[in-house]
Amino acid sequence: MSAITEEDVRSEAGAWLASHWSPELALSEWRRRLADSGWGCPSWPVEWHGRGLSLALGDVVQHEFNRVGALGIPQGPGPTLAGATLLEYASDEQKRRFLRPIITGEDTWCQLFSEPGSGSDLAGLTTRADLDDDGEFVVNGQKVWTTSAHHARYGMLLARSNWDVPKHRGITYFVIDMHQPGVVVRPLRQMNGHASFNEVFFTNARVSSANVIGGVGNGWAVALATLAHERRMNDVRRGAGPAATARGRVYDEYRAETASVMEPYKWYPQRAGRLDLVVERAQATGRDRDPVVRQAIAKLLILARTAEWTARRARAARLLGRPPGPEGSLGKLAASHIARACAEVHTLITGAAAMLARADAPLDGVIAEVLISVPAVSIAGGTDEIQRNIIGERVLGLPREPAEDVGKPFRDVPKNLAG
Amino acid sequence: MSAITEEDVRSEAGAWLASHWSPELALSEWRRRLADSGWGCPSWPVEWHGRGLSLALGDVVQHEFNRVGALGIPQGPGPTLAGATLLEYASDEQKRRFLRPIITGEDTWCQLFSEPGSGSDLAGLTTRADLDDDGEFVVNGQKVWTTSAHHARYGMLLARSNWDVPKHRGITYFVIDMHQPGVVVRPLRQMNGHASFNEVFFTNARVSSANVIGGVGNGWAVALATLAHERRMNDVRRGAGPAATARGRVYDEYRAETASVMEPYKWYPQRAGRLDLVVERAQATGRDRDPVVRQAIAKLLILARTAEWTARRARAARLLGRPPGPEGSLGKLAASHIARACAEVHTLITGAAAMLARADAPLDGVIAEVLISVPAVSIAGGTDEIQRNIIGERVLGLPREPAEDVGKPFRDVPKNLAG
Amino acid sequence: MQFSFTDEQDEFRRVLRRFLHDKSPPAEVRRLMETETGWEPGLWKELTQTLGLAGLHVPEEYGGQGFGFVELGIALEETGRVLLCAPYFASAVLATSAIMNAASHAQKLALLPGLAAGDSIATLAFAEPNGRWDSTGIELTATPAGGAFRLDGVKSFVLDGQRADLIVVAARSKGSTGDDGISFFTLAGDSPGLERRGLSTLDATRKLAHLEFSGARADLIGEPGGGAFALARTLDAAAIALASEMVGGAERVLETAVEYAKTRMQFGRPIGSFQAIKHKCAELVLEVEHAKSAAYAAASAAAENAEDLPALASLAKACASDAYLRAATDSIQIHGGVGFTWENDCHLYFKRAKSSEAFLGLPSEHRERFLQRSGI
Amino acid sequence: MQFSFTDEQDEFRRVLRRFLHDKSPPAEVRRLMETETGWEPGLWKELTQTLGLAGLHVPEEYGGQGFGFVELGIALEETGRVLLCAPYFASAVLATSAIMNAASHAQKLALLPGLAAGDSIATLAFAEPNGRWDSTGIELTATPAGGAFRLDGVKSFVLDGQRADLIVVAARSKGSTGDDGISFFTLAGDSPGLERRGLSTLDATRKLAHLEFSGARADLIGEPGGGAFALARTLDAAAIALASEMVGGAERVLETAVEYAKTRMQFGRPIGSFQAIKHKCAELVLEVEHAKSAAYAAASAAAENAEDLPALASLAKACASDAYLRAATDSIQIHGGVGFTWENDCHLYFKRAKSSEAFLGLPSEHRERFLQRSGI
Repeated sequence: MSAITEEDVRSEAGAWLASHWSPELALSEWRRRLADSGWGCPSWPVEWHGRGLSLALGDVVQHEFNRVGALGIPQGPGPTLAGATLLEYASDEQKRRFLRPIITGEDTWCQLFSEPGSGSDLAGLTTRADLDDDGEFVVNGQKVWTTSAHHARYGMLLARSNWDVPKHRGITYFVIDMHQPGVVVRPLRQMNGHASFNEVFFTNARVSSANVIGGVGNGWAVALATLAHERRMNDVRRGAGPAATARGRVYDEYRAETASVMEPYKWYPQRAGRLDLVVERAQATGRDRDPVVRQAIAKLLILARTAEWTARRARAARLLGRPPGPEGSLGKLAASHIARACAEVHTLITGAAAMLARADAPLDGVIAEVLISVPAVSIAGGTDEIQRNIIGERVLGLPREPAEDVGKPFRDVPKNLAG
Repeated sequence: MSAITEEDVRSEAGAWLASHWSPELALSEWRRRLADSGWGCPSWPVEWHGRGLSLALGDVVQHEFNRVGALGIPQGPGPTLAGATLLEYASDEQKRRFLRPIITGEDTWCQLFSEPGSGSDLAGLTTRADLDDDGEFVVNGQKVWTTSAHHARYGMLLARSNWDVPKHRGITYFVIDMHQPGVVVRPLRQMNGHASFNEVFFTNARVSSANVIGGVGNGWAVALATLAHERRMNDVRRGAGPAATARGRVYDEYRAETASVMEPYKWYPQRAGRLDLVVERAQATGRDRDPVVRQAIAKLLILARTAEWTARRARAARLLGRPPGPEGSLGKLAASHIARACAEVHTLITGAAAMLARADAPLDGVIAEVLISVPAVSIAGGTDEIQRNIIGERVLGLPREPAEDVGKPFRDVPKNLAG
Repeated sequence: MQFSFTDEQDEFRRVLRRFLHDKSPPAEVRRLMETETGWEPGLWKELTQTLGLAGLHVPEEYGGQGFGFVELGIALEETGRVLLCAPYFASAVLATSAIMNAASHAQKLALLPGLAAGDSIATLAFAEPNGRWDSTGIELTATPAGGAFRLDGVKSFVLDGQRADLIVVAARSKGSTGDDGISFFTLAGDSPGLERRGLSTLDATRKLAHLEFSGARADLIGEPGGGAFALARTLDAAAIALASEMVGGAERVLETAVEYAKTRMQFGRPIGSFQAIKHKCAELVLEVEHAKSAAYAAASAAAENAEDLPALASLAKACASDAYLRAATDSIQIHGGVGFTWENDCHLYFKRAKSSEAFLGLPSEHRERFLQRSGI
Repeated sequence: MQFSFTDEQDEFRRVLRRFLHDKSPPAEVRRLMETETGWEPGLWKELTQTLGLAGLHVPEEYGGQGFGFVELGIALEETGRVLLCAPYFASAVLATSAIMNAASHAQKLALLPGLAAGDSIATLAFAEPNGRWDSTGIELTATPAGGAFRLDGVKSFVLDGQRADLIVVAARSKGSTGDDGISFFTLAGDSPGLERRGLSTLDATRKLAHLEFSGARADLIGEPGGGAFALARTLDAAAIALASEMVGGAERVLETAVEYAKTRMQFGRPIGSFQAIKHKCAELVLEVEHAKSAAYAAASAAAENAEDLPALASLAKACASDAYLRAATDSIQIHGGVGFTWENDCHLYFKRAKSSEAFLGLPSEHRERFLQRSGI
């Protein structure tokens, strides 16, 4: 087969869009067309709703879609996490059952990894999956920090199926049906008042052996794949783009879908510190004339700009196919420093009004929300401490700490009481 | 025996001083009188050159001495470290041999604990002491950070006499004669140009079994006693006081002795950061008008004052016989923060001239010496990291890390190559 | 300066700690902070009538207990530990200090006994929407009107201002600036010409109000136009009291983090055995102990009316603010995800710390004042 | 802005790194720093004649290699890594930039080829004992005298000023202030009326001199009185060059600390396995990578003569200073006692970092300038 060029892809995608895309379609009909044609997931294999293109050529397709304003497959954990993981680890039978409704948006998914007792130490999870006499697994335990669990059809569930082997080896990865009596989803309120996440309780919930992904006891390897996709997704999370204002039935339906998926993330800009507001607030309040405030602003701007440049250096190296330098792993830790510095500077600028909230506070409470959301940045998605371990060990090659918990049966590892 | 009162002690000491003290004595004669009478070490036992008084009554004696300008026993590691340790752990025969010349100043001592390969991990020392057929120990290895080793008569030596037991149990504490061919002392130059310490090399040096203190293999317990005395000494190290200018033969001889003992410490004020110079330098340079510099000065002054008050709270609690709070362990870490902040503020104040040294630099090089001496504060006498471990474990009761190196023969513990 | 507490002071602390432990547990704090008033009259009665807390530092001749600022500091440290929801700071610290500093003997006799007994709840309205915490921020005017005065202007950030029975107001004569023309006035909280509105606050345990005065009639206390020194003194007392409250909270939130670090297991061991956590806790001990020393030194200076009281008040405010915010922030971090949840108590302390950082002036402002007041 | 180096630039770096690794090992740095001159003529010849380093960014028409600021930045990063003892910064950066910015075509033709070839070593004398790093600090006067000028005044902190063959001097006309009346002049280092004295320096690898001008005769370069912009440009170039040099040193001293942490055993394990050390190293990577990004961005802006060059020059200087000092300080800490000894190399980097912090202006000054130059 001769190599496909960018131009080939561009013209083929353009031709297909010209004959299939219309803003007046029902969103469900458009998504069916995407799934049938493979243009929705161009880098997926041809046999699984894709076109088998490279990631770079996938970007070309995306570009063509953007050019005509055509919408893509749904956002959220379904395609990016579940889809990508299933492609890698699921059996053909499982792929047949699960992949297409992910692309069409019929089924939404959630991720059931973290537990109250296992945060940084994800592999220390204690939700149990016990095989019963009927060949089904019975699940008991609790998950937490789950986004959108309340409207998900399926969950990617990590549970411990064997307690007599070391921690990483007793974990199985399941696709669990969320619509069953043994699964209870409760919203989890955060300190900033939002409830973006859920707790999920399993009480004799059931999952068929046919829904084990990647084999019993092999769940850790599958989970690592999902986590890798999650990190990539965090790199590229975007808003609705031009679709935010465009007209047409498909856009209306898409906006409704997006609003629901994105609802949990609406405080994320505040969590990141709202760097964008710093200089204008300083100038508006006159605090930009205080040399002490100016030093703090300058430190913050320098930190933010150098972090951005560092990320761009890493991307440039990747694009040139050079070995990734240390820059790549640093963004998360830098974001944490930036957010914290933002909160400090916003406080310096805001003064007494930092005691207020909501409508009584500056910018209708946005600054207040920054102050009480920023503490999440250094925890969510891996604490600063874990990031420093990763940088120390994987980037610098420093030796790991002696492990107390690997190499012996998980049953014998000291752990938190289930709670 | 009825309780001795403060007044008893005051009048007895006063009477003895009236008949025995004279500024025109030879220092050696005065020290002999102190040793004979027990007034030199009032809190030592009566049978060992002391008067068996409590520490509080010892302070009363000191006060009487100060009142008439009478000198005390020598400063330095002899009485405070060696003397105190020997009192606790030596046999009577050893006490007879060693204690009196310590008090009279005839013998000076040095401490041979730290090694190039064992800094924070003192018990990981690898200097070896092997018993030979004559019942003498043969010592090979290297010590470092030894003060005044070049003129010491005796060394308090920690060496490993057994490699087949866990690290803390194979160590023996010796009194070694420094005047022998197998002991070579070399000055060790520091980054600030001073050479306050020595390296000491042992090549088949010999020490008699009669000089083992506290029993073979029991050296760690004895060493802990020395270290506890060292911490106490650091609390109370003083200058020469009124003796600095007083007239009389005994004072002249004392000043010569003190100058020699104190020589290694002459950069210590710079190491601590010279807080005393901050405000006057800021005012002299006009940098006290810069709001950014003012914030830095205020932070530093607040840190220093609160650290001082915290130390005084700890002392007040001790004097009241109350259980020591967390304040006591914090001074060393606070001193490290203060020194570092001093260096930053001195740099802010000094500006371009911070590039200069010695006669070309501010205050004849004192500020430059601060800048290049301050890094020692967070290392010497226990690094900041070790202090944080101590505070975390002993003050807060946080659990220790899993230990890789205890509970197995030291021979099998990974260690630095001798160097 | 006093570097240790007396046995009586330690005993007072023990009694109060036990009382507050029983009466102001986190569940009660959470209940009260969601109410509009923000406190429970029954508990206030116990605090004031059983424990005499509101009159602790009020001289006996005015119905108080006649203790000094050291005892007041202990009380605030303990209320700060439990995030007590009560108008204690507003009434017993702010309003009572203002009256003690500004009023005549006769006025004190008239006003203080009711406050000391807790029968009446007062607050001090001094800051305004400009957010400045000294006399230069005062724009509200007082104009003589028929033997009393009429007040016109706006006060903001008024602690418990929406529910206080009595409002002490710092105002200025028309046309005056700076320290000149400052006087104190009192009026009932429900006076005509005074409109009160509760503000949404970052910290739900600290209720603040916005007060609009449109010709409200008020009585002068003290000498007309001579209130600047009393205001400065009152703000110094408030800063020291706030520092005491903050160190109580800081110490408690640190204890919580340490307790959690001892029991929370990850990777088969308590997280407090990891140096990342252990060393963070160690640095917090240092900072919190330093802040306690600062608060104690300042309270001691206030008790002795020492010359360096103003400098130490600013020192203590700056130092305690930084320590509290760091302790609360790090405590969330040590708790990890659960520390960011509503159900965990970390955020209550964090918000209190964040709000206290701004209340009465930011640490950087107080550092500058500390230097100026130290003659530097 | 350029976010990756070209293959040619990477190759240039590799060649230079290998060369400097061989020719400027720590033992050689230690030998040269104890000499009065501070460099080795033989090595200077190799650097300039074999590698063409002194003319790297000089246009070919003036005898240089015609590369841009990105290549100059690479060179300085590499010299910074090894603490190269050579008059490279003085001659190739400071003096050469001043001439390129200030001189006429004819003057460039006369002056630059010798500098680019390394035959002549120059420096720039601009700062004075007042320690200010901009035109306001210039008090030394230039007075017309028989077709040339006479210089009167004092220069200080003059890099390699005691041994330079040619001194470029920034001076002002009598009675002028600020940016007005600034001109550049050249004179031979051994001119009559110029007394030179080596200064004792904190960092022995950075030789500084004190220069007293008493009617020394000098030649004007460029337009009389119009040198302020050229001076500002030159100082921006110097700040970026210094930032490049600093990030080279910072990266190297961090590498040293990491290497030590991997091999040094305490408590039966490498110290780098302890979180206290590991996390310190991780934060250093972040800070050093950020500083590298800043230096690269600024060099790229200089290469493109971008509008934000002045802002980025100050940004890079501030950022690289902080990163270098922290890396060097923490490296000593990670090394423990041995890191404080003379025989260990940590202190060479530490002193370089400390001296670089003050050279061309403190980080706080550059942060302020960064904001001003960014229009904030």
